[in-house]
Amino acid sequence: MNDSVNQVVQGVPLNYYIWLSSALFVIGVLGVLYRRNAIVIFMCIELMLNAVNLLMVAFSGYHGDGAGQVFVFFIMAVAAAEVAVGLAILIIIYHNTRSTDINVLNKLKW
Amino acid sequence: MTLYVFYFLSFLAVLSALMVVFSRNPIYSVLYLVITFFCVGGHYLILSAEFLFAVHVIVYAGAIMVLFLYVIMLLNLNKETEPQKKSAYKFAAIISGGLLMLVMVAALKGAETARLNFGAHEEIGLVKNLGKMLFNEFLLPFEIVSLLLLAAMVGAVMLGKTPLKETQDATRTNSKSAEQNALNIKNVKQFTNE
Amino acid sequence: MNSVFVLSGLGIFSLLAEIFNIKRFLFPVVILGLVASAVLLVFDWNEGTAHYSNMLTFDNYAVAFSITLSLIAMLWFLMSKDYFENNTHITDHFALILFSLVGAVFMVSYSNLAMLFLGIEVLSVSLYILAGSNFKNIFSNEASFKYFLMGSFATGFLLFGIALIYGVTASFDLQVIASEIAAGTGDRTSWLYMGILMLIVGLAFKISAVPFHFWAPDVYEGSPTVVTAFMSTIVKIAAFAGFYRLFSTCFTTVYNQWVDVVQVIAILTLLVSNITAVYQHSVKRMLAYSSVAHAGYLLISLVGMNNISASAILYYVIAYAVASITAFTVLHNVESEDENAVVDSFNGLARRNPYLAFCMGISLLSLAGIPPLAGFFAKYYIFTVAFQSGFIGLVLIAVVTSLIGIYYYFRIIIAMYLKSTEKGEIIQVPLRHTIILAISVLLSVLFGVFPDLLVGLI
Amino acid sequence: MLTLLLIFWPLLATLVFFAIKPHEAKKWALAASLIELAISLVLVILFDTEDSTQFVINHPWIESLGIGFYIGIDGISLLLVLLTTVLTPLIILSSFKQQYENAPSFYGLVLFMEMALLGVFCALDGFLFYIFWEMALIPIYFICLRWGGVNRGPVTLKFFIYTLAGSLVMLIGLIYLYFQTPGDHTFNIQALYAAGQNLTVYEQGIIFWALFIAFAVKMPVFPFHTWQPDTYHTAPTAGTMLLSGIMLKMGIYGVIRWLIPVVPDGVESWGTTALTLSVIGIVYASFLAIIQKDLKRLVAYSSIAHVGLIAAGIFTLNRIGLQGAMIQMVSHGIVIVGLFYIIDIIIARTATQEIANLGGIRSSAPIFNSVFIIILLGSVALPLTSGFVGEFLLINAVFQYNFVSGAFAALTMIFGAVYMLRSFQMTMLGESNAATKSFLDIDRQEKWVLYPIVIMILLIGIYPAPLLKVSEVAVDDLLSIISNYHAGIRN
Amino acid sequence: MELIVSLIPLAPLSGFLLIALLNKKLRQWLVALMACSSVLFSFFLSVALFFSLGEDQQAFTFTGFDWITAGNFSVSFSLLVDPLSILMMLIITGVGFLIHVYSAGYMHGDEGYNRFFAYLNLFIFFMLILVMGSNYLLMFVGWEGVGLCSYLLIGFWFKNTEYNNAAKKAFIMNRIGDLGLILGVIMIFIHFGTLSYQEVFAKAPELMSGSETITIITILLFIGAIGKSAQIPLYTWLPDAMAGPTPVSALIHAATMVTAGIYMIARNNILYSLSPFTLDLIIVIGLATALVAATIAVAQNDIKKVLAYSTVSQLGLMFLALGLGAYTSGVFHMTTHAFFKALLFLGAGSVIHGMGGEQDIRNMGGLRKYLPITFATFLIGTLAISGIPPFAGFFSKDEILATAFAENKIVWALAFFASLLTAFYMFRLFFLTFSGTTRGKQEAGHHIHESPGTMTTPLIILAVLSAIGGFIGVPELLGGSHALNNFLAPVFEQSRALATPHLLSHTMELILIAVVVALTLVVIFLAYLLYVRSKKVPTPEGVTLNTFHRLIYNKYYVDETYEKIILKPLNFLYKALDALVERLLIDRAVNGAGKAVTWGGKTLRFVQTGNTGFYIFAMVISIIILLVVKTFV
Repeated sequence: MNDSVNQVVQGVPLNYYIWLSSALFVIGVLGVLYRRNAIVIFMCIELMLNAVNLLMVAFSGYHGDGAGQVFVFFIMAVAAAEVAVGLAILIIIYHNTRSTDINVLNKLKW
Repeated sequence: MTLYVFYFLSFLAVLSALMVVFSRNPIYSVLYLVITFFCVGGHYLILSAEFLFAVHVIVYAGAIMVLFLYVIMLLNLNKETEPQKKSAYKFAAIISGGLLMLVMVAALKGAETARLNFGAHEEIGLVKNLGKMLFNEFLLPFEIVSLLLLAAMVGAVMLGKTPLKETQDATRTNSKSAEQNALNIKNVKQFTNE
Repeated sequence: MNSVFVLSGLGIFSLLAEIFNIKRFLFPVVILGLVASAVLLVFDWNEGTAHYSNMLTFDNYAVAFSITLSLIAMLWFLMSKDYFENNTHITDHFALILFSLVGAVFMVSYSNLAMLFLGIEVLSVSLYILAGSNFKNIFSNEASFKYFLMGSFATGFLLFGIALIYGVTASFDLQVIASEIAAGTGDRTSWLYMGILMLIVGLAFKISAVPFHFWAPDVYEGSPTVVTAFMSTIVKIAAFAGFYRLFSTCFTTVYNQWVDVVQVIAILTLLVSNITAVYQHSVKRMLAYSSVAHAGYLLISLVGMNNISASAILYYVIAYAVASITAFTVLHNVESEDENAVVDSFNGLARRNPYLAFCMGISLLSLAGIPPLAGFFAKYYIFTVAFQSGFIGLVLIAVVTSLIGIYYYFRIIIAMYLKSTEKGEIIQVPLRHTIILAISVLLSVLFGVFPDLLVGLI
Repeated sequence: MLTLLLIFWPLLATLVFFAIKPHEAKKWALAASLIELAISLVLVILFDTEDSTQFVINHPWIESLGIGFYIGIDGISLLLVLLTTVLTPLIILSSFKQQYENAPSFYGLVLFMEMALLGVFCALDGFLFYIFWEMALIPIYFICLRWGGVNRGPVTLKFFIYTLAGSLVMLIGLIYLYFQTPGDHTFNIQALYAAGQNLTVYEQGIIFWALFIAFAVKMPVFPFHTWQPDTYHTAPTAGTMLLSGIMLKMGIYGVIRWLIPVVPDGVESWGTTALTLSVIGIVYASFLAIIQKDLKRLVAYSSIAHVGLIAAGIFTLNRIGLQGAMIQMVSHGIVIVGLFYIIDIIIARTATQEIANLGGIRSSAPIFNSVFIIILLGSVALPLTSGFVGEFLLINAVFQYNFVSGAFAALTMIFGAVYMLRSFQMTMLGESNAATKSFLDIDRQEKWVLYPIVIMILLIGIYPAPLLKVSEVAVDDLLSIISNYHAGIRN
Repeated sequence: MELIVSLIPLAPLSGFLLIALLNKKLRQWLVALMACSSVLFSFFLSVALFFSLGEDQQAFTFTGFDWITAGNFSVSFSLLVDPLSILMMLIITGVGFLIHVYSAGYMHGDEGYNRFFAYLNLFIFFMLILVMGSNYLLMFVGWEGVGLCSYLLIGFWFKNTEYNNAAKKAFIMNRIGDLGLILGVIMIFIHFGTLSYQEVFAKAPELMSGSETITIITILLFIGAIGKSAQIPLYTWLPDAMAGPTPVSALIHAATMVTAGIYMIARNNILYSLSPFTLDLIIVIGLATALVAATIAVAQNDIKKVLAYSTVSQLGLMFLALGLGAYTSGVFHMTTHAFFKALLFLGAGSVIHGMGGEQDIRNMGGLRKYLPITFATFLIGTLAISGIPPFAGFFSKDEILATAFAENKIVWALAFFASLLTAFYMFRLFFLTFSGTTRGKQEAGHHIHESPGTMTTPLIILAVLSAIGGFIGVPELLGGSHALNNFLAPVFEQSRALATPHLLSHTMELILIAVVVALTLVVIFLAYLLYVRSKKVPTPEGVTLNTFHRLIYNKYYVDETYEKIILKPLNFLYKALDALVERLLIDRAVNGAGKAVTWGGKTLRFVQTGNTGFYIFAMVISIIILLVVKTFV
């Protein structure tokens, strides 16, 4: 950390990044709660993942360790895969129910 | 100076993220999401993760968002068809979201002195280093990702090519091809990484 | 380690089988492959070698669970063959199942968070699709949709947790994390706790512990029965084994920080699931709640983490999985007569097919934890773990809930042996199923009478 | 080795039932149980009444948890083993008239039950004891569920859950003791005794209740009896006999072997409460028996009363009381099986178990009547019947323990006579009615069941010395354990 | 010697077993023969024993086998032979034999003939065990055994519900007494550590006289006697017990079983002498019983009921004697009473037999010409019981009165009054039955016939005994040497040492005798005037009687009172317990738990709404709660 000390002035506090990514994460959660359209909900989940990515990168920068950034690769790949699968499922459902409203899907209960 | 950049990007990211949530029309949501992604990418840049920035932009903005747009247009969703929750739900959602924010910020206190000193570790963000790390330390996960993508592809294809009831063929083929494209793109990405 | 290659290879092979049109060999090859992977795993016993720069470590814990997974999967294949036969996508299904099995193996043998994450994802992504593999059926769609939506949501939390842990320890390697935490985390401690909480949330979702269990009943009910069987056995085992592996390796030093949280979750799981199961009509749904309940019992051993809890978990999951396979096989046969079987569909089964009824009875008794069956000793073992660590109150709750459990398990027994039915004909049981039932019932009794076969392995 | 054979022979015998035709099942079952009886008689011959525990087998079972397959027989066990092996053939024989559908599984369950019961009486390892204890529950549950009477679903489920609840509490108690054992823990009985005796008085009190509730439910003692009349009523007669004749002895045996020596101070501080409960149960159950309209229920309540007396006698911790309890257990088993078979015959002949609809059977069935009278006398403890010996010793002990309790306990003499004579008169005496006009006297096969019972009742009543001799040493050992404990405390 | 002793009870037992087991195959005469001979056999043996006892009259114990041994408790199956038990044996077997013979005729043609004799033999066996047992427990065996036999024999004609109820009542009331007895026995064991007579009696004097222990013990034992010997308050079963065949009434409910209480107290005389309080209690109860029963007897019209009440009253007198410490007199009166009461019952039986089952004296009368032998014998019996010299009853009763006079004048007066009443109702009965003309239905008159020889012979023998039986106890005053007294001396010496009886001057005694006899004769004459001269007949049913008459006619409404104050509340209690505790409390508690769980299941499942949004909401909320708790708490 020595060199970080003399460059203190121009650095960004790590907490800022934590707060930022928390904010994005929470906004994603908020979106999941707020919307009923399945697609938008997917988007909000992507938002959450991005928040995590950002946090990872921030930490990797902080620790000066590349593993975090590598991990972000994996997260991206997984995100892509999930989206593909998710949208495929969604389309099936749309064809069966003619809707992307999550509230339509409440046949299974109790 | 970077601090101001940080503020700007963060502000924009949060704002557009909120717009993703609150804009009624799915199309707008997508577009705002793209903006958010770019802001995040900007952060990658100032965190000197240049290569990650590139991948990020290509995969997210390029592939995933396109995929979303495809689907939205395919199902031609818009403001009118957009289902809205009861305002009570919305209110509750906002409240709980705010609570979550508060709690997380409160819980993640500590390490005030910790600062990101840009330029300290520029080199780790470079393709060279990341590639080394990826193919030495993280070789197995990397291969597993391919397995994952394979599984996803198989699954998506399986779902896609199922004979559906009364839908018009055009949409089906389109949707299918859309997924195909998406998958191809990602595969390409991954191979370019190698 | 080699078994991982075998399993992945089997997956690829089944995909190729489509192309080269050798489907008829597929099934036997898969069975053999699973056996082979089990055998290969046996060679790793007591090796404890780390592979690929310490991404996977096949210590005895991992080996034991991997063998269990392979064999259970083999039984599962035997059970569900006929479901795939009348299905155009047999190869794809096989491939997905095998991939998810690979994911499961990773989840029990990882020694790096990246592998945990990818394992979970490989497992889940395949299952999202399998859950919906009955495309025409709106319930199946709904199941897969719910599973996917909530699953990826939970993944978000999991990742956030991982990120925080990384932020604290600057590594994804379990050993490093453990040592870092042991060395003290200074002013980053709050991140650590937050991260642990987030991990608990994400993993609790995977093992469907209350209050993150909501997906389970719906998904179990909606999915095709065989897939449900897969979820409630393989997935449950893998998820919990992963959960325990992570916490027992990394977070023992901060045990006091998270134990009460897990304890609360365990208590909630026991109470809610058991009580809710009492009034279920659909058998599948009831079994879903029961599997949630068993997650609760497993959590007890996580709470009272000590030197024997690992082997307690191993014993428990084996006993549970064997019994579940039996139950689902019988259920599968009953459903061959009427879809979405309710409790009344079992009426008079004792007269219509004594063998099925007998096996179902044994498995239910085992699930309910009646001696001398494996289920009893499993519960007993878990209780001893909790006792040793001094969680007597928890044990008391567990006892009460297991009494409630008897109430709903016995509803089926009563239906089978007491209720009469107008349906006279005997259900035809394929030979395969007869064999599976025989094997699993024998195992239930064997492990119950000679627990030493498993106790103290790890 | 012999003990092993004793316990697992019935289990082996059940294998036969997979091979044979349904209608032959009963014969095979009878044969198997008779062989079992022979084995137990060999045991009796080899048994040395001067020695405490014999025929011991101690083989590690679950070593890593200190659980052993540790069985052995002392006087107390031997009496109950004998009771079991004697009654089972009679019970099987008594069910010959019934045309049970799927007979093989029925008799298989009966034999399985016998195995479990014998295991309970021989086990010397806490865990093993618990396993057998629970295993005894399963067959009887299925017997009642499958071949029981009206409304059996809920009734048997209540029975199962209720009794299991009790025994799970016991399990917790046992585990607690297990963790009190030194070193790497063990369930060995002596170790458990030591562990329990090292506890503080307060802990011992808790353990006392944890264990006692299980036994109290099984017996059943007064407030825990709610499952019993319904279950006896709905169960098939064979099941009722198993339950009342043998199974409830498990509870009493548990108190003797697994409660009193384990927590002497617990007994010290709570024994009086338990004794009072039992005595209340005697009077209470007798009262309720008097107003029962149904024969089976009447006998059920009478059994609660008798068992209450036995329990009270045990908690006096008095040599006389314990010996009385032993002899009374045997007697009660024989008598109640006889009574239930009498009732079974009546029901089979007249298709009613409402006391009010019966009467005048005596005039057409003199032999049946005489048998009934003798068994009834055994139940009301007339001298020279088996009932008297035990009941006198028990009342004697309780009276020594506490004057008032003794007086109340002795009330069973009067009320027992009241309800028994009432039921006897209303079923057998008076003018015969439509239901009982053509009441056939008992035939050979029924005689084969009833005569041995009658003979045993009289024999034990006239010359109980051998039985008392058998259990003497064991009882003395038990009491010496307690006295040593208290002596140790004082020093 | 052992052989003889052991054979005495075994003979009737074997008779019972033979008859019971071969029941179907035997002819009636054979059965009768076996039964009678077995009893006769043991009678001879008893006689032999009597003589073999020799001058020193050493008590002698025959030990069979150890019966019950548990810890320090040990009871052996052993028989005691001493004067008291020999006397009892003689009475039991002797009178028993006669009644057997009588029954052979009386029960002739009854379908339960064999059963009857089986029971009789069994009874004899148990009775012998009762009196021969050398320890309390063995006595208790006999005690309960005879109770059982009386139950079986009262309800002999089991088709009749009345009789069955009577039998049940008898058994249960006896059991109440037995409860007291057994508790007494247990207390004896607790305090003496043994149950054998000799040892207990040996240790008894160690206990302080009148100490609490001894009082409780004796009272408990006395409760047993109350039950068995039909004293207040447990006497009501005896009149009902007349439901049984008449020979049974004669044997069990007059001669032998009901006197078991007397025997027991006589046997334990030492204990009783040690507790004055109990003795007073016995006096009070005995006296009260004597009076109450006597008054009731005056107004009864059933020939057997009259005799039953007279039995109760006589037993009262005996207890009075015992209570006064005059054990010999009590036993003496018991002996004579056995003779004449048996005689009277058998006579009554023969009357009933002759009348074809008629028992109501209002429908009798003028039977002397039809039943001469019965008439004669019955007269003797009546004289004997009324205490007319020189008949048996005179000596015994006089002895009791004398003692009473010596102890306490009031007691004497009351006892005397009771005996006068006895004379009155006995002669009332006698006159109404035999003198005058035949009342009742005319056609009944034709086939009234004297009983067969099998029945009359025992009558005659008993008549002789009741005539001369008193001479075994002629007091010195009348030039006799109270043989019985000397004979029984060893049994009572201990207590005699304790209690010094007040002795009366001979003149005083003579005066007393004169007064008693004179007044008795007067009373008899009164009865004569009433029922012979002015042919007074008891009022038939339904006619309203004056208060006192109604009271005694209805036996002081004792049964009704018991019904009201004991049975009714008990029944209510049963029902209340069943309704409140069993159903409401216990069952409700257990079933409630199950219901609660089911309700929980019904309710909780609605949390599973099926709405994904809601699920995620719930998850987020719970996460928030988790975080809040973890961070701020």
